[in-house]
Amino acid sequence: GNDSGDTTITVLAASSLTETFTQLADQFEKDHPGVTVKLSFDSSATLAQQAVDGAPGDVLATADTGTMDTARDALASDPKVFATNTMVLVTPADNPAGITGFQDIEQGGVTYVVCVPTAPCGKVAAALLDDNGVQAKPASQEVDVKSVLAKVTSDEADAGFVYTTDAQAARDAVETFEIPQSADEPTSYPIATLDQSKESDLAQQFVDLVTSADGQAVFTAAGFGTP
Amino acid sequence: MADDTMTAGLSATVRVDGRLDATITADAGDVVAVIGPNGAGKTTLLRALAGLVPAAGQVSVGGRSWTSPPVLVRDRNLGFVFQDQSLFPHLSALDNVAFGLRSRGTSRAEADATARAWLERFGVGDLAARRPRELSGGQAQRVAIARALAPAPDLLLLDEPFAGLDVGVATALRIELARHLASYDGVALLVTHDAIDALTLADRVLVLDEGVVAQTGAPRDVAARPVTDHVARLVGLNVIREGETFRSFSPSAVTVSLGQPEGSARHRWHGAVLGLAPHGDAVRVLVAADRELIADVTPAAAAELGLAPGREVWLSVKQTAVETWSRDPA
Amino acid sequence: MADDTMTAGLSATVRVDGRLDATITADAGDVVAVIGPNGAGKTTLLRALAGLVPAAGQVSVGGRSWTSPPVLVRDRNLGFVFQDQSLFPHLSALDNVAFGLRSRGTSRAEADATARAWLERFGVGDLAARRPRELSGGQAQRVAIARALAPAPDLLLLDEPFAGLDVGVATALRIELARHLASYDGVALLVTHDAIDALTLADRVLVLDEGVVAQTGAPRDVAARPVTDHVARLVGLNVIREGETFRSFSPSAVTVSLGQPEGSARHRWHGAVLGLAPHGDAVRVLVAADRELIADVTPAAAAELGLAPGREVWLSVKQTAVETWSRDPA
Amino acid sequence: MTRSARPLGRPPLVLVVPGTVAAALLVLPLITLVLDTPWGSFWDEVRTQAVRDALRITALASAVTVVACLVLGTPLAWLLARVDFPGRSVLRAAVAVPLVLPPVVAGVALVTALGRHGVVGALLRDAGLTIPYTTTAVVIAHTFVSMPFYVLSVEGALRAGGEQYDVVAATLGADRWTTFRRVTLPLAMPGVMAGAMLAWARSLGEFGATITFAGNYPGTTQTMPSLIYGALQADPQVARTLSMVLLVVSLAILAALRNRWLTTP
Amino acid sequence: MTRSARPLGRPPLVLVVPGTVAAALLVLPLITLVLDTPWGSFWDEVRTQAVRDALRITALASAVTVVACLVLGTPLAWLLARVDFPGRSVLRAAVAVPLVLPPVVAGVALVTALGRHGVVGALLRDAGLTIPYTTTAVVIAHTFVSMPFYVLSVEGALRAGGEQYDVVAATLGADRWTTFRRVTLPLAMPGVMAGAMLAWARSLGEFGATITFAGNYPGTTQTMPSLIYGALQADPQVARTLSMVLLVVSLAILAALRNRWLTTP
Ligand SMILES: Nc1ncnc2c1ncn2[C@@H]1O[C@H](COP(=O)(O)OP(=O)(O)OP(=O)(O)O)[C@@H](O)[C@H]1O
Ligand SMILES: Nc1ncnc2c1ncn2[C@@H]1O[C@H](COP(=O)(O)OP(=O)(O)OP(=O)(O)O)[C@@H](O)[C@H]1O
Ligand code: MOO
Ligand SMILES: [Mg+2]
Ligand SMILES: [Mg+2]
Repeated sequence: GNDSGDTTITVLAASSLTETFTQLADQFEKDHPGVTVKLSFDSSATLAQQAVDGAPGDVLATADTGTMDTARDALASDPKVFATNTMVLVTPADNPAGITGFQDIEQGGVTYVVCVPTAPCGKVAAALLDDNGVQAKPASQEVDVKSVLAKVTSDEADAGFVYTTDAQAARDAVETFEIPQSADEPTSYPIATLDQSKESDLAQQFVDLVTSADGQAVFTAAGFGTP
Repeated sequence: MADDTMTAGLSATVRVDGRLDATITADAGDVVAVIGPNGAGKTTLLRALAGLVPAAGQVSVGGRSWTSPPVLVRDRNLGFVFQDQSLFPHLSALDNVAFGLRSRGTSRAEADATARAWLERFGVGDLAARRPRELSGGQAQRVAIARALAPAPDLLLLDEPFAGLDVGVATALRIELARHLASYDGVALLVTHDAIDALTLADRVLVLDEGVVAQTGAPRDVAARPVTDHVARLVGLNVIREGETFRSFSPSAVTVSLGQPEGSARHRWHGAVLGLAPHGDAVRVLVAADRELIADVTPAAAAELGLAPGREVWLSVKQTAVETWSRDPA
Repeated sequence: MADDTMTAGLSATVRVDGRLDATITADAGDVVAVIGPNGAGKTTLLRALAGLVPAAGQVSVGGRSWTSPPVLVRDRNLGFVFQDQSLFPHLSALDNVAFGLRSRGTSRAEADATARAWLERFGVGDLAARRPRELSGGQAQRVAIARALAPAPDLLLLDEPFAGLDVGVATALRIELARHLASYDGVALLVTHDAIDALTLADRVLVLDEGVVAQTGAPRDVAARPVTDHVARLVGLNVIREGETFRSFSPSAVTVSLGQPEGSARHRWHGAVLGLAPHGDAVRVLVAADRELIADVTPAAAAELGLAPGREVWLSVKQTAVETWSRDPA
Repeated sequence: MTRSARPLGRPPLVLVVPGTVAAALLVLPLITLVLDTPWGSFWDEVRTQAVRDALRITALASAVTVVACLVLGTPLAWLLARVDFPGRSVLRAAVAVPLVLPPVVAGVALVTALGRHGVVGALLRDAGLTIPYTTTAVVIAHTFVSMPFYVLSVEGALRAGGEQYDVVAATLGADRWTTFRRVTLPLAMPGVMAGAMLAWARSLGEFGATITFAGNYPGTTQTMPSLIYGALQADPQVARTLSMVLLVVSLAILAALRNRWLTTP
Repeated sequence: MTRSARPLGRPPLVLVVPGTVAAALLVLPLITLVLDTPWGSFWDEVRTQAVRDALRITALASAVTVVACLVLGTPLAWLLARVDFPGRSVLRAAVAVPLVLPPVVAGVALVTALGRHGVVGALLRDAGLTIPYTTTAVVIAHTFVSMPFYVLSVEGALRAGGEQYDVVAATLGADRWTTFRRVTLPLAMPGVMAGAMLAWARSLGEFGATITFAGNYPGTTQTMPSLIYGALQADPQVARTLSMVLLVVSLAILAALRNRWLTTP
């Protein structure tokens, strides 16, 4: 690579990394004058698919190992897990259904939402519901976790299954409750450089930043777990 | 102006900016022929009476005002034969004719029966199921007339209803129309370019010219003493106007010569031949003098004089062949 | 059949299933009047010649076949005045007339100038900028005729071009058309319901009836010896057909009586009055005998006989007033 | 023989060439999509409960959408085309707005209006009516995004037809409703049919507004497009097969209706 | 006075009531959406580089889409309406298919055809042309999903107009191209305009096919809808503001064009 002049690297990252990666990209640009980091956020599955199809990009970061697997043909380095996440139950700030703990979602009249079972967040939610023997059906299976959060913050649902990081990002908009056994069902966020990268050194440096202590601090602050 | 007059028939004054300013009255049961050159405002007059063109003025029919308060088109109980027929393209001939009956509340069965009877009467009963585009021009015209007559309207507005009809059908329709009009109190306005219609079918003639009423009267009077070139042509007369005095003479009374005529002919004109056309056994010659005049000459005379467009000729007519009159104050 | 004949004029045999089967020939420069009742197939004939209706048969114009190999409509160099005008609604009168010139390659400036001249000639020069919907019926008709004539076509197909025209304009157009046709080798087919057109403008008359050619010939011959009821009506004659023998007599030769006539009248009929209409100074009576007959009587006689629809009467005519002839083998 | 199939001549290259390019652009991706589909698993996919439910809800929502367009959209198009009322041009522009909104935003708009805390939704909820997460919500979302296509298409047809025959009907004594039923509407039929087809097709493909406003629950609010979107996240091959199910079903209906509609003008 | 604004009478309730319901259904969510928008931050949002880029790409893609529709779609509509060729009804149905596809599936179809490993895409790549993930890909995706609306609308208008005047033009010696230019197209203009508007609007709201086929790269392939979708995941308030930007811009254009188009028939 070269550090001279207008160089750009493109990072394909899962939507749940929007805040943290934006922060890290700023950091990276500061550390590497003349380098611009472009971020393309989308769902992990879409990004993995695009990476395989040769979409321009230097780094890929997904929200679960399964999707990273589908992109393995396009990877230039072995994926490294840089963060983990667990699920919590959130309710709207005013908690209209009067939920006091996880068990209350079984109450009649409580409307709760989860992700579709095909999405990473849905797989985890399904496992947790199963582990806890919950019978009540969700009102909706949202396509991604942000849609679940949106349903809760807009008061359309009484409760929803989201990641700890989402709950933390939503701050006062939600009230958060622990889900029993959630620590048994963590998700992992892997990152890798891509074959098509023309700036493989810079790409690797970005991966290094993400996995460095500085990077880990950003994730911890946002509520992620560390591997 | 007839603003406050309410007759049992029709009484109307209508003004359309730049196109029409006409007053018309007719007794119950009358047929009024509306004649005038192309663009005189005949169609505009009919549309204004029907309420289809925004017009100032007033209209009353059968003792009832249609204008104060305004009466909706659909409540005017009129029948309109449009110059372009305007048959509903998606309906069969039968449904076209039944339309007016059904929209005035007649049951389907009854409306169909009545409509069928009208089609039969006009000789197109066997075409009842056809769409307008499967009809010939004259067949469509008959359906359009049947459609306007079927609901027995108070005011019939017929815009050149006999155009495009073959002579047999036109005669039959004239008879049918006369019979129909005789039996009810409605008023019919009949726009026509045909002298026969105006002279035979109408009780009164209204002559329009450039949007104003040039003459009204009994057909025979209008034909004998036309005040517009158009009517003069229609009845085949030469008419010369000087102020409010008119003089007319027949084309056959006109002598055509190459040299300036001498002797007793008091009226003489000089001009170029515009055109020639056979006219019955004679040849009709159109000459551009200080006005356009027509003369009928024998084919032999035409050949002898070498008449052809552009040829300069003299026309003369004897005083005895000229009728002179003044226009009645309108 | 004239399948192999190629004349300098028009030679055609066209068949349209169930609607038409006609052979027509015309010399260069001829005007052929096409007459016949509504629905006879006149419009269909014109459309078939133009190639607008799928038709079997052959057409050749100016010595060139239009059918083997088939010539596209646009390459036929014809002019068509449609019965419903069909002016392009989105173009001004001027652009309508210039259209044919421009699509045949004339420059815009020249086409506009020519088009303007045609509009002037037909008295609608001041309306050049108007769209069709802003024209009166007769004004639109004139634009349609100008549009068809402007490109000087080899074959002119005129479907009731004078319908809706006022008498002055119609006369002027007849003259204009005659002048136009005299100066070039084209053939004109003129569909008309007007005896005047057929008799004065045409070199030949073609009578259509139910899709077949009933009669062709010089106007005068056809008028004198009509073989269809329609032409008889058109020229105001009673015609009686027995096989290939025809007898005709004028309505004024018919005597109307209430009792069975005696004496020398060899031809007599009994029937009910269908209708009455004024006809000039006379009253025209339509009677349903074994066929429909017309009789002209004086108004006084009509009153005296109490003629009214439904009244049973006898009609008789003297042998001396009857003309008898056979149809020429077609 | 004057009988000729093409009396107006052969279509000119200047039209045939771009027309063919357009057709290729539209058709080629479909062909490759069909070729890339794992047809072996087609019938297995079709038989699953989730697909059957989703097909049912999609069919229901698109059918109701078409009915809503006909019943509600037609009068609206007529008002816009024929009646001169104050604010007409503002309303006309407003009706076109849902066309411009990304579907997800359209869903957000519906939530603000009809959601549990929406202006109207709150009222309805007090009256005991909950719309979100029900099949009703799916139908509303579909109607909201599809109806503008219908209204614009029909308004165009009504305007193109003109008022000429309305006027003729009035001279025959017909009131406006009779005129509408017996004259205006039949004459605008090609536009109504084209509009209904556009709205129906748009409804079949809709998922952004639905997933935002109605959620995504199998058996009540999950439509075929939602199901396909979900599958795309997990297994693109399954998603393709599901797309083919939607495609085959709608093509069958299209082929059955379209030619009939368009060839009887 | 016979002068009357409504000679045909007042619009009947049986049309006014459903028309009003339809208008309310379409307009109410928009009003609540507008009311719920944090307008305070409107100008700040409009000024960001991301929004400016996205607006530029959206404007470009929708403009090119309209041009492609006019140039390519019009001939296709004409072929479908006027020329009798074998396979016409199959092509007609095929042209309608992209309407039915959920946009994301449309994107997948484009990938199978024009992607790096796609049938055509591989050929193009050998020729040195890469389409996916470029602004060209955005334009193609927009055209693919929007053109069917245009073609159907224009084909309908061409059919409704009929061949009558084409025939008249032929009798005046005009070849088919001249006839198309001077007669057919001008008479179908209301349909062309309506179709162009539908296609343009559809293109403005498009994101499913774009994000799948072209990706979501700020500055090259990120359109307003993609940006809004992303923002919706992160901060719904920002998403609303962005939606309003898209809405205001397109409404301004709509209002400017629509009334003019529709009122000159
Ligand atoms: N929509 C319009 N806009 C402007 N002028 C018009 C419009 N319609 C008609 N005119 C003009 O108004 C005048 C009167 O037209 P109108 O149709 O009443 O004539 P008309 O007497 O019926 O003629 P015709 O015998 O040819 O049918 C004509 O000069 C015509 O050109
Ligand atoms: N599209 C059609 N389908 C079926 N029959 C038709 C169609 N067009 C015309 N006809 C019928 O063919 C016959 C001939 O029609 P054509 O239009 O040639 O008559 P015409 O001689 O021009 O009559 P007119 O003097 O009334 O214009 C008529 O009986 C008519 O009803
Ligand atoms: O961050 Mo994800 O891929 O939307 O679960
Ligand atoms: Mg008129
Ligand atoms: Mg005819």
